[in-house]
Amino acid sequence: MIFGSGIIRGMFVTLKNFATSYFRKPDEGGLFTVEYPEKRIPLKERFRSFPFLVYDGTPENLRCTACDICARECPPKCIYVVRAADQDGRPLRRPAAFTIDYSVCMNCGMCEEVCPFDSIFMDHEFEIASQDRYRELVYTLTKLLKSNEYFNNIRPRDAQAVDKKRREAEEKKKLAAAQAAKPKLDEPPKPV
Amino acid sequence: MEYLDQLFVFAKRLMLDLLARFLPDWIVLVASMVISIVAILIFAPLTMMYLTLLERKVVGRIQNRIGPNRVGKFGLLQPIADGIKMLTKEDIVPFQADPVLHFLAPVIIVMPALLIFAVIPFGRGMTAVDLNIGILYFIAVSSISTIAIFMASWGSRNKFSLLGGMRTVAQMISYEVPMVLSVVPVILVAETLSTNAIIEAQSAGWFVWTPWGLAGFLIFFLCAVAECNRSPFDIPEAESEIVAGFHTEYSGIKFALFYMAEFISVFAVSALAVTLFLGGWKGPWLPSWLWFLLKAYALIGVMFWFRGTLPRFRVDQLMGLAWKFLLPLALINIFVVGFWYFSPGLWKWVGSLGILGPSFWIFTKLNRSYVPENRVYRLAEDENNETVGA
Amino acid sequence: MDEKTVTVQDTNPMDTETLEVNFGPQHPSTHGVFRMNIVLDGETIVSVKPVMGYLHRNHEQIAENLTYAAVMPYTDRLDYFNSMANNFGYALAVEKLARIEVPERAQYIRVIMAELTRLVNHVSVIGFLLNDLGAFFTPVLYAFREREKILDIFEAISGSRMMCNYFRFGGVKRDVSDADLEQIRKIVQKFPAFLDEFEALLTKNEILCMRCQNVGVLPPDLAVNASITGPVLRASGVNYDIRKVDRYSIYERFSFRIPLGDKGDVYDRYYVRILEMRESVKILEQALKGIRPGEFIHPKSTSFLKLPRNFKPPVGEAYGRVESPKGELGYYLVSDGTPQPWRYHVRSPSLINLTVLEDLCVGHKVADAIIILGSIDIILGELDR
Amino acid sequence: MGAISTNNRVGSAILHGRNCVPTLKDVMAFLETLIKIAVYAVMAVTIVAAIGVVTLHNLFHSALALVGVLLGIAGVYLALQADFLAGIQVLIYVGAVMTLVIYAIMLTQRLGDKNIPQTNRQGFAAAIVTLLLLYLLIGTVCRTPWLANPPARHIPASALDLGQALMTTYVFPFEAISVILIAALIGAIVIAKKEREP
Repeated sequence: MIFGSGIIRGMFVTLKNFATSYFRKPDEGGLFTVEYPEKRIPLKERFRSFPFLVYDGTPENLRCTACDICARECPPKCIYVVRAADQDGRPLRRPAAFTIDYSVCMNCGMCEEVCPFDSIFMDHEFEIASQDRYRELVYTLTKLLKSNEYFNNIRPRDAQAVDKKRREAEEKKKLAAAQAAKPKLDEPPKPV
Repeated sequence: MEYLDQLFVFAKRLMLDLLARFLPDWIVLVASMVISIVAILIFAPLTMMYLTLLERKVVGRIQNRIGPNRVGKFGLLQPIADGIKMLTKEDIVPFQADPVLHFLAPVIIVMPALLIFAVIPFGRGMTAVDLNIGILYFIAVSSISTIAIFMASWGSRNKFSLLGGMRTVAQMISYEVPMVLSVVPVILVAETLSTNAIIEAQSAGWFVWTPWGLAGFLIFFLCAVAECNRSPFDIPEAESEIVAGFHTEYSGIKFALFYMAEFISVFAVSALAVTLFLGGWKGPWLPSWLWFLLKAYALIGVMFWFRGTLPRFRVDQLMGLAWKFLLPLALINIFVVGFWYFSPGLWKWVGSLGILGPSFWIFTKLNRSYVPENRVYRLAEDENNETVGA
Repeated sequence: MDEKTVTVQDTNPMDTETLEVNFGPQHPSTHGVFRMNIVLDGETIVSVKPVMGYLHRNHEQIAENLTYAAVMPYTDRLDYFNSMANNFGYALAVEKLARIEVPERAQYIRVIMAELTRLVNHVSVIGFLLNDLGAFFTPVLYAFREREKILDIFEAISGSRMMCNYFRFGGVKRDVSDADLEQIRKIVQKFPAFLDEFEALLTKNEILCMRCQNVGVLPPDLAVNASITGPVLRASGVNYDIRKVDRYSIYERFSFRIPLGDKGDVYDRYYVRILEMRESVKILEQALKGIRPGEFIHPKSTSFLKLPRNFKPPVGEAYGRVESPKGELGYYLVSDGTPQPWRYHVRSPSLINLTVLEDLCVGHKVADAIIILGSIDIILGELDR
Repeated sequence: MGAISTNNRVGSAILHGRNCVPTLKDVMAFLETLIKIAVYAVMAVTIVAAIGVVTLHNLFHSALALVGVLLGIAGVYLALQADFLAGIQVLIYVGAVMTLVIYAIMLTQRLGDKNIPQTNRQGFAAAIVTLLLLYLLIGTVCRTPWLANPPARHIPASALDLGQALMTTYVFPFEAISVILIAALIGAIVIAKKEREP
């Protein structure tokens, strides 16, 4: 082997890449740059950025029941939930305040996994940079709420599965309610 | 054709003629100098600016990236944006630095780089000053930049700068020797030190097409790359080892001046290599200055190509390459050119190749520590082993 | 930088002064906030003191205050280049502790992910090593070109490119679709060609050989005594790979070989990684052939994944380890029957491999210290935890 | 190009590289004065730098002043039309010798940092010796029968002549110097070579 042949071989590899960058496709040795703000890589369906809350129909009709499980299980503890109460002080099954500190959130998706009411899911929105982390990155309930249609839009497979599950559960509930209602008529009330 | 070839010469003559109609003689004389100087002062920074862009583009393409493309079409305004950024940046002088040296170093380092342009023959009749010691002038002036690097590294009072400065000087001194010796064959054959006369001596054929010319060209080019501190000889500013070497503590316009000196000397040494070995501005069809620039930019492109491909040497290996490999080869090359000069016909080809080839082989054999070892790797699968060579 | 100089005891007038230089914590090639306190004689290294702890973030203490499941995303951040391998080790430890079965398909998915991670890590480490050697980003960008494709797969499967958080006790978080498997097949098919190109660029390059051969030689006995693991150990010629030794998960089903180095220098560490990637490709091919439809998580574990606080492993201890791309990554867990681990310890290969740094560097040049550090392959997230 | 008439003598003189025609005498005289002023300025700077070499307290600064002196001397050579010698002066002294000197200063870090006293007890004796040397030099300069200025200026001192002189008339001193240099090189290596402890 002549001294220097390895270098020359390496030079030809770079020369080849220089030349192919002008006409090959990205996965065959062409340019693999994506010019970001103008062009984007389509997001994967399972991509997870930050959590958001789903509502059905109108924002008042949100799924969250303020059960606080997500806040307890959140590894970096970035979720803060306050349960709503009526005038008499009895707790309601909805949050009065639901705040997620996005600057603390580590995108692990734990909240999504543990939520028993299919309410919190991971979003696809990742361009949340801002000048003020305290004012802009602490997301309150109004900013967190997004419609089920949006959810269906960004993650169709997951959303459809969730919708199907919820429909089945509702039907079961209806059936159970109907069945529970039926014997009430038939059977005489039990003695207390 | 003739008109295109002498475009810049005619332009200067036209300007002088116009001046001569209204102004006294001595002003015209001074104007003649000023025009040349201004042309160089415009050309040099412009070259530097667009070389930075070219380098980023070429290396980007080598790495399958696009390179700068945001400022202007194809990023053509990028150098201007960089310049504005450099100018507006804060100028930081370290607390314990030697303020005078710290300030003077970037100023002094640009001077030799610009002075070199005086003897570069950009085209037929386009040498600013046709010195009869042109080559010597080039070598002498470019050796001054070592002092400036010293001032920068010592004046910054930073250990990385100091290390970078010491590396620089060791490298510059070492590579100057084979570089000068590789020029000697050309001077012997052309019997002159003037750049223009050397180009004229290549009318019959470029020197690079002879065995001694090729060897001399390769030695000269490698040394030139080392003199400019370019990859793979960029140990004085090895960013992965000593941060930025001698210009670690520079920011803003002072840093830009170091950058400018580097790129201007890249152009200058390429231009000299073209002058000495590649026939200078000689070439068919195209205007002479275009030929010259094309050849020079091709060499610069090779430098960028090196940068995109090769890792860098270590200090001791760098020294070893200069002293144990390039220097003896350059000395033998001087002998070969003598042989070439005095031998007839085919005999000189056989003879010079017969000397150069074996000596190359012998020097690689003598420098065994630089030759890659062959390694054998075992591939273990529980009990039975298998071997594979690398 | 302090201006202290160390004077040599020797009074020979020709002796030069030594110079103490701090490489880092802000230095381009210490791979993060790591500091090397190097004493130099000219360019030759007299002594090296590694200074760690700039990225210490209480990982173990945090984990001891979380539920077992909630530690999983934190393990991603240990060695942020190979989150899948980190997940794997932790999942193994908890499964050992709580005696959870893992279904076959999940095992296959785990192996595929772990080996893809190995490709990602080794290819980038070689790129970064070349950067330390002074190549102007070309190898590292070629490496990243391939890495991006694998990270795309990770994103499609787990939802995140680097912080995958994909493994669960008793399986994996989600199933892998056939389309994703097809994509992986395509990548695995093309990978050897890329490796050939990469080798053409590097392996025989004279400058690389000059710089790397016989630099930072780690003798096998020192390597064993310092409990070095991973490619660094194997480059010294010691046949020790947890995949073969422990035969965890389903590694005994695949036929693959362990590349062993010749001299234990930087070049061997580089080339052993290349050979290991080729073996990984073999494992991936076999795994992709062998994977069958089935459960991706044990049905029993789904219940406690919904309610992590109800997951209380029996009192006891367990040590789960995997051959992470950097070496033996082990998790030691002690359970006291509560939802939180009583003790959680990580045996991080980066930290333990780094202990021989001074032995490798002394007597070499400054430039060598940088590439020795690069060839050991540290990740500060794991080193400082 | 015929359209542009070269009716101007200066222009044509410059363009065609011919020596200036007599009518340009005034111009040339003016330029000569300029050059003279420049040469005297260079000489003055050289002397200032030379004083700096011996008075500056920082060794590194002194070395840089010495660089200035050597460059100034190169300038004087240029003014005397010894181009080749000027080039060699810059190449050897500035490019090589001074670089090595500064390198040595930088290697011995304490020397570079400290302010070193520039006087010692032998100042008086040194002054006497210097004055004697000065007397000797002035005496030699006065006694030498210098050629008259105009012909002296046209003594060709090209590289060719220098080379021929070195290879013929002065070949013995030339070779002797190279032997001395080799001896110095070997001596330096012997001194600097470290004793290897067993």
